[in-house]
Amino acid sequence: MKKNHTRLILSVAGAMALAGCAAVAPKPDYDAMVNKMMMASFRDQGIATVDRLKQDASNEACSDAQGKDLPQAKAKAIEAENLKTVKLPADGKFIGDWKTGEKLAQNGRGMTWSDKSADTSANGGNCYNCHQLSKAEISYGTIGPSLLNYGKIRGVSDPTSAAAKPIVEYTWGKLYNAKAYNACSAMPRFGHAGMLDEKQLKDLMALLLDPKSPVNQ
Amino acid sequence: MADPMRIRAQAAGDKTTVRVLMGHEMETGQRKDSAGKVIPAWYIRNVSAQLNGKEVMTAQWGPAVSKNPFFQFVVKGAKAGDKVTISWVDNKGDKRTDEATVS
Amino acid sequence: MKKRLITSLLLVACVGVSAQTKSTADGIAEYRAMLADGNPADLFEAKGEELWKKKRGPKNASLEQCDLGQGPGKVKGAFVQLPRHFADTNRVQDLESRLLTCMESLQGMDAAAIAKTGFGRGEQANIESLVAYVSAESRGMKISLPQSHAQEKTMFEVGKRAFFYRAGPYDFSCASCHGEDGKRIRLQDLPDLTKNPGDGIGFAAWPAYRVGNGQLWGMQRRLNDCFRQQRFPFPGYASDVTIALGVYMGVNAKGAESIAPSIKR
Amino acid sequence: MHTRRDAIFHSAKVAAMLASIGLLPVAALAQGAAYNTAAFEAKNMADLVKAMGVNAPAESKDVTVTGPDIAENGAVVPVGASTTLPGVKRLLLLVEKNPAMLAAMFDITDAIEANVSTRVKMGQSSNVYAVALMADGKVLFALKEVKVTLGGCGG
Repeated sequence: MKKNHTRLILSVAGAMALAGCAAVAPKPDYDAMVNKMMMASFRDQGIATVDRLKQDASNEACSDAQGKDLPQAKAKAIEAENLKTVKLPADGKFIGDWKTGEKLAQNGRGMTWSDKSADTSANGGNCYNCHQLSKAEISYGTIGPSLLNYGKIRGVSDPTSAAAKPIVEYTWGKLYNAKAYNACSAMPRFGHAGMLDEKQLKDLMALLLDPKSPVNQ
Repeated sequence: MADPMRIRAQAAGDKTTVRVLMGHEMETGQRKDSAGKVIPAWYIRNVSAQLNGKEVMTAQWGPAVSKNPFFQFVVKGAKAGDKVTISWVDNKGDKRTDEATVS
Repeated sequence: MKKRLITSLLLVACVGVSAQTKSTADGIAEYRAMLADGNPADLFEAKGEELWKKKRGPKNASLEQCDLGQGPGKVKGAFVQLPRHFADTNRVQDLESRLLTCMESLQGMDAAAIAKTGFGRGEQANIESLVAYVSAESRGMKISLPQSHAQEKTMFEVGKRAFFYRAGPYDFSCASCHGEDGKRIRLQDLPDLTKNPGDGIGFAAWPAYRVGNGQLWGMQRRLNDCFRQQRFPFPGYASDVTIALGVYMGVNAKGAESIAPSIKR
Repeated sequence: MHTRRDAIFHSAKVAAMLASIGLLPVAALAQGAAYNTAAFEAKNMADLVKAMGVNAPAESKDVTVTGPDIAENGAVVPVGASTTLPGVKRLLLLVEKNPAMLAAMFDITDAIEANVSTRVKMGQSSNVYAVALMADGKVLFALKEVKVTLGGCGG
């Protein structure tokens, strides 16, 4: 957002006028224009307020990259910053109830201006929107990789065992803040952004890692 | 007043396929508005089709027919230039009649 | 129309033969083919034509003299060149913002008040029929947005940046869903809008009739719901970001055949 | 003396009478047109058969039900009923798991083919039936399962 402020000096209209006489003017600052335009075009509606347009360093860098890979050093720095935000469960228990997790995974609601509350209890995990998870659900998205047999493929027979610890912690981190492992991941940062609480994350962990979960059948 | 229907009647040999689109809410009476109030049922109940003024089909519909209803049937022995007339009446007594020429 | 009908019948026939090994994608394709013939957008199209020609508003005038970019009163072919720059307003306008201009200048209506009206209510409902009519008058034509005016080029550049602008609680941008080929949400295919996704796909398929709610959606409402699902704040009707995105997607779709108004889930 | 109320009552009675003997002209298709409310409220096949006053249905390969295997949206599911058998009086389209089973019923005359289609709402995946009421009193049906998927972002 700091960058936004310095960029906002040029108004969209002013910059467009400059663009109109390009022969004498320098190349228009499109980045400044887009920031100004975003702020001018949106308004608050319900829980969706315009402060949502603020970008943190990760989002700003990934926006500017326009779909291309970030330079490796930049990506590593962003990942390190995001990894610092990951909070492991206070009681050291990672695995909840896969049945509740499945319901959360199916639920694509939450955080829109038509949702009444931004409370975690109003939010779904949105998982099936982007991932295949169980054989039974044929209506799944493909923006993210298939997670079918997620735990089984990774050899998790007891997610509470010491052997499973690395994969359990990685999975928790991925759900909590996906940008900790992939700077420009398309996946929301469910824990970091406060959209899912610890209990909900544990239930999703169970869905992915519990050998009895439909994901691992 | 209700919007006009779109009726297409295309002859192929001795069979004419009639396709009808109607503008109607087809409200089931089971939905609630944002304030939690039940939206009253409002749907087409009776449909009738005529070929050159002679009735060839009638239908009764429930609220399960989709919004902006589409239906299709095949008339025997109609030819280009014949008139197909469709009428409907809904549960509030609102009605509409439109005509198309077989092509 | 006839061509569409034949392909849809063929699709049904082919799918029918291999019924036993049918995949989910085939099943969905079959469903869509069954709906293609008999698109309720026709109802909106007819109503829109009537509204276009009807004398309305404080000035009791029709929209027949509205200039959609091809000169006053020329509707055919206008849609596939929008959004574009208009000299009289000195703005780049999409179909809906241009209709607002005409409703105000020709009919004496209050454009700002209409822009604030909720979708599907009052004059907004009429605009939905009007966009169905105007877009249908370019059905089968190829998308070809002008890029000769400096403002049109600027709108493309800022539209591109807006397309990749990540923000909100989910960190989504338009590109999160529409930046790659072959992706889907649940079972819905997501066109890659950073390039020409093909005839009648993406930009070339809107306005469209939504079977889920029986509404006719113009590009403004389509973008509005994208931003809602993106967990963004509310984009103003005909605001710069919506026009800029229209220019970006439209220029990318150059050469694609417009099938609007189409039918969508 | 005829009051206005009497006149309306009278015309409704006439329309009902005409309808009962199949003589209802299109122009009179109004409040008086036949509508089997009980049939459209039936929750299951037994109730429907009772409301219609017909025989119990039997499955028949001569009746065809059309519909997609998967519907992308339950609000609009294209379905059709047809039969090659002669002597069809009525074709019905039913959705087993809807709050009321009967979606639409078409009276078939000799002037049209026994082949109709429309689009119906489905609250969930369900069997869809095409039922043919025959002149000889037989009630024949075909059924197919239509899966309704959850679409979009779900928000």
